[in-house]
Amino acid sequence: MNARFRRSHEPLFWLLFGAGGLLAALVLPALVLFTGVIVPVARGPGGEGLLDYTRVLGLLAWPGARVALAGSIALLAWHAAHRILHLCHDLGVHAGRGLKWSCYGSAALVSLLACGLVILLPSP
Amino acid sequence: MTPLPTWQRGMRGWWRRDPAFRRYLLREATSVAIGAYALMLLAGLGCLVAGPAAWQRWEGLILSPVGLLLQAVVFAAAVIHAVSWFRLMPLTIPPLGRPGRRLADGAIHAGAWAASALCSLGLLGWLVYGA
Amino acid sequence: MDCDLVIVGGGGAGLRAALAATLADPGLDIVLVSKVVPMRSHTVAAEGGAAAVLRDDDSFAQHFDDTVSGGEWLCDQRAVEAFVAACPQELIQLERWGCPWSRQDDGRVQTRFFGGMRVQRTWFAADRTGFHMLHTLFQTSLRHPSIRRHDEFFCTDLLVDEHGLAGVLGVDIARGTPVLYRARAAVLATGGAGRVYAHNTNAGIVTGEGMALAAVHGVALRDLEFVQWHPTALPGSGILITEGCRGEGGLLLNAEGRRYLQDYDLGPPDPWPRPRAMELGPRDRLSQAFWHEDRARRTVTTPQGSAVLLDLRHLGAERLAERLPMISEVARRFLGIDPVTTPIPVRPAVHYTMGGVATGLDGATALPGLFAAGECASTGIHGANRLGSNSLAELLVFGRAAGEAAAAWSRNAPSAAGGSLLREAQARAGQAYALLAEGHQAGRPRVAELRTAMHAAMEDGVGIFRDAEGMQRACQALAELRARYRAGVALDDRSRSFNTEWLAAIELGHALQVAETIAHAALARRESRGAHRRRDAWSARDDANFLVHSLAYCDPQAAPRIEHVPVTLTRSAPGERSYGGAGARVALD
Amino acid sequence: MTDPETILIEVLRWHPDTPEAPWWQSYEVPYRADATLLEALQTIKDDLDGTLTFRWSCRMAICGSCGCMVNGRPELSCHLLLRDLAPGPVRLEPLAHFPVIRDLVIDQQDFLDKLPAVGAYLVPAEETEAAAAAPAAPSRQTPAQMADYYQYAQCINCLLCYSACPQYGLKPDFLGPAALALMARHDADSRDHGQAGRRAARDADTGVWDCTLVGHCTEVCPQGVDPARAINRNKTASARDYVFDLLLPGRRR
Ligand SMILES: Cc1cc2nc3c(=O)[nH]c(=O)nc-3n(C[C@H](O)[C@H](O)[C@H](O)COP(=O)(O)OP(=O)(O)OC[C@H]3O[C@@H](n4cnc5c(N)ncnc54)[C@H](O)[C@@H]3O)c2cc1C
Ligand code: SF4
Ligand code: F3S
Ligand code: FES
Repeated sequence: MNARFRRSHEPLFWLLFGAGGLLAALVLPALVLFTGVIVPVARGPGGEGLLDYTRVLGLLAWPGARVALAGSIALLAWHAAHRILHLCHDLGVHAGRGLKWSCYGSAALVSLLACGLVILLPSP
Repeated sequence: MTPLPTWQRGMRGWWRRDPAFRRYLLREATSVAIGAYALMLLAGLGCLVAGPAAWQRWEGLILSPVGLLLQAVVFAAAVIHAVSWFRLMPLTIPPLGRPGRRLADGAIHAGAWAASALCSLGLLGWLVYGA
Repeated sequence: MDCDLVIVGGGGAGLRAALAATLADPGLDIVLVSKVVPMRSHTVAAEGGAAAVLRDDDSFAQHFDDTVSGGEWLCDQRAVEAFVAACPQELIQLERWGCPWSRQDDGRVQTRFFGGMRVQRTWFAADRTGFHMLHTLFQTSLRHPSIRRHDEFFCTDLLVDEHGLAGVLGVDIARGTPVLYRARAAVLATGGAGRVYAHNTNAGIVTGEGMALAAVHGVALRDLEFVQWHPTALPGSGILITEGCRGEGGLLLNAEGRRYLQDYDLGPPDPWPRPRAMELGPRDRLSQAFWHEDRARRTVTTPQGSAVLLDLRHLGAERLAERLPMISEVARRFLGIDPVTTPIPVRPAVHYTMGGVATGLDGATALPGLFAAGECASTGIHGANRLGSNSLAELLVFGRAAGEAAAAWSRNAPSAAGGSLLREAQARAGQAYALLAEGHQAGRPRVAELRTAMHAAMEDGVGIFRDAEGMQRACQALAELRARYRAGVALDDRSRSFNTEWLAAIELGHALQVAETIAHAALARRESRGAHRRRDAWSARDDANFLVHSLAYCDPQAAPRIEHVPVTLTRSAPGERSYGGAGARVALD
Repeated sequence: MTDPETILIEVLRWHPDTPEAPWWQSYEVPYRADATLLEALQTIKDDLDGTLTFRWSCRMAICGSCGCMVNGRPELSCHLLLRDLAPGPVRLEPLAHFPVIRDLVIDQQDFLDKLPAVGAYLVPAEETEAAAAAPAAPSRQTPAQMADYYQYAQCINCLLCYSACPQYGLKPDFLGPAALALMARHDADSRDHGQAGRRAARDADTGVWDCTLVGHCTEVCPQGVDPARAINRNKTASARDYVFDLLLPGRRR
């Protein structure tokens, strides 16, 4: 009965998808709330904002924060790539090799870029 | 034996059959918004590296009407995502606790939402009052 | 198609036989033919449980006594001895194969009371015992590729030559093409014949073919006059409300709220429980009591006929959910009532055929190579009235015996017959196809019309209480119906693919044969015993003349011939069959 | 509201003799509030049109024969009351995703073949013949241990969940909800020793990984089996094994 079944590599992608999904469920609403509502509303008396260049660099001075930012971007990308791939399939777009490579390829690219960029971040 | 003659119906437009399918597709489609947001963050990171001018352009972009609209969509998607994710969570994790005293779904839901609240508050606190 | 052994029927008995045969002889090529996918078989609907001696306060002797007195001494005592001794082994085997028997807190198997049993002897899997047993057997059969399943193949006839059984004829239902299985051994496990009555608890497939298939070839049908009415079925649909309800403490009340069974020698009305008394009395007595209550107009009226009330309210929501979940759901869904707060209206419905193809202890029939097991067979263990939960145990015990015996037989049997068999097969298959070809001719009755007439004849003449006049009326009516059937039925559907109207017509032919046999066997029994109750001059038991089995020999063209042969007694001399006060009270645990 | 006299039942029909032309046929059936949809179909078969073809057997929601699409949703026809469908019309189609043999009769062979493939049977401990032939006593299993698989053991193989699962429609090789729930049922039984044999089917693409947690399977299941849970818990288990096998080469296979 075993001959008919080949082991799937889906677990790898599923774990990344799951991690991204969990992250999104835990903090994404709050994060969007911050960038989309709190930032525009909460201007200081001198017009200084929560997203001022130096302040943001300051926040990211802590290496842990950098890792978290890059990690978050990467995981969200993997989450999205995985679901979009399946969504295409669900909608009748045949999920051949090409589609698979482009979805997961983009996610990998985003991850690489995110990692590279946080390393290049100037210190405040 | 001759193969049985049968009629195979296709799957075209299957989501029209049941509202549950459309809810499912909506849930899956949240990933598009989430992906877009990830790209937005990535772009911001790039601008941050490129220097203050680039950063300011990025900030202007996300605070522009278009940027805000996009974020409104992302926010809605994130909420739908979180609600469905936590609702389905008990189905995906192995049974917790000992035989006969398994953790109930309700406890898992409550735990998940509590964790979400905690993380969100922590994150917001750091973003607003940090540094 | 050639094989070593054909098993006709994928219910509990058929699957157990197939497993036994393949375990006994793994090299055997076995084909399991069933007109429905095995898990759709009627065994799936059995609710209450299966009997086997398990507890320390129980013994084979007690199981024997309950069974023999329950069957009013018409049981073949040698068969009962073998049966009770083999039950525990079989239920344990099923446990090993994965059956989820309900358990006590410490992990031991739980047992419950059942009607006519003096000890908690009935193993159960909530109220879905048959379901779990059948699925366990089916799933276990998946491990044995030597059992080739032909699901949705309908057997229409047997083929016989000078050595005995030579093959089985069938129809591939989906394609409508004929199939010949050439084999020297076959086990009939086709289930009962409850559907010859209108109001019954049986699945739609329980139409009695197996009995008729054997009878056509001269094999005797034994004790067919004993038809069991189950006292608690839903009015109208006949959906069963398991005896397990009463095993758990359910009460039967008439329209006045009285536990009326105390008026029928089943009392006293203890709070509960007194085994073999009141609601825990045997089915024949309870159904007969209903009949009297109904005549005395002490029943409640429902849109679907009169009924008494099964009261489960005092058991409480928790116990109902744990022990009787399916019944609770059935009541909610089909009646819109919640048994936690409202009693369930119930009335008797035909449930079980005690008689069947006469077999020995190994399932062998008089036709060499043909074996039978399960409800279609009569090993003689049920006598004049089957006790609840003996049937599921019987499927296993005698399914296994028949499977092993048939395996052994097929090894030593003469090789398959040649060309003459093929011609015979073609001729016989032709009969079934003629029905199809001629079905369009005008003026013929529809299947449903004849079926309804058969139901009416049976309910009228061969009911819970019988008299000579009524039975004669039924014999007459059934003979006429058979003549009309032979003259042809009208079919709307004359295509081959999955033609269920045609199959129903074939089933009807067999059912009419069985129905007529029941009526004649009943008429010939001039006494009252167990489920066979007469209101005329023969309303008493007559051991002097009728401690005998009936044997019916069928004739395709004429009425069946009935003979009587003595019952085998070993340990228990016929005695008073008493229920009620005689049983001692026990503490429940 | 007074009860209607009749109710209109529309059936999507197909016959292999005219394969190009499925058609809708309407039947006007006497209405009784407490009649089931199956009884209405039987009335059609008996009195109006003997060619209408459908499966049924137990008429009490336990044999799993009578599934069909009722107004677009998979249901057991014996389990639906006309009172819940009034005033109609009621649209009946064969169960979605399965090849149709005729009218409401679908080809269930694919599912039947998948049962042995997932190892949907208990593998007892002792396999020596003597012990298997004559077990002396039932093994013990506490109600708490039973609770871990009991729900999955309630599956009546009615296939409604397959008709509810678009992934099965899109990928017919997907082992599907009921088969995978039965896999989980046996894995979770304290008496079972067959887990290793079920791994390959579980870990394949066509095993748990073709499920995208649509979840409709669980919603339509008439027995509360919850296949979605069975499958998705097994995803976690399968992923765990994948990682371990990756990190500890030689652990398995
Ligand atoms: C509602 C209900 C509840 C019951 N509860 C209990 C209980 O609690 N305890 C108990 O001991 N007993 C109980 N019984 C009785 C018991 O369930 C039956 O006696 C038993 O299941 C019969 O099993 P079987 O294997 O002989 O036949 P079935 O399970 O009826 O199987 C018959 C098989 O034969 C096949 N078949 C028939 N004709 C043909 C043909 N012409 N060609 C091919 N295949 C054919 C069918 O497809 C089917 O697979 C109950 C019965 C009913 C009706
Ligand atoms: S899981 Fe539920 S819906 Fe699916 S086959 Fe089993 S009982 Fe039917
Ligand atoms: S509907 Fe299908 S996709 Fe999974 S959760 Fe159920 S099997
Ligand atoms: S007829 Fe058996 S489930 Fe509906």
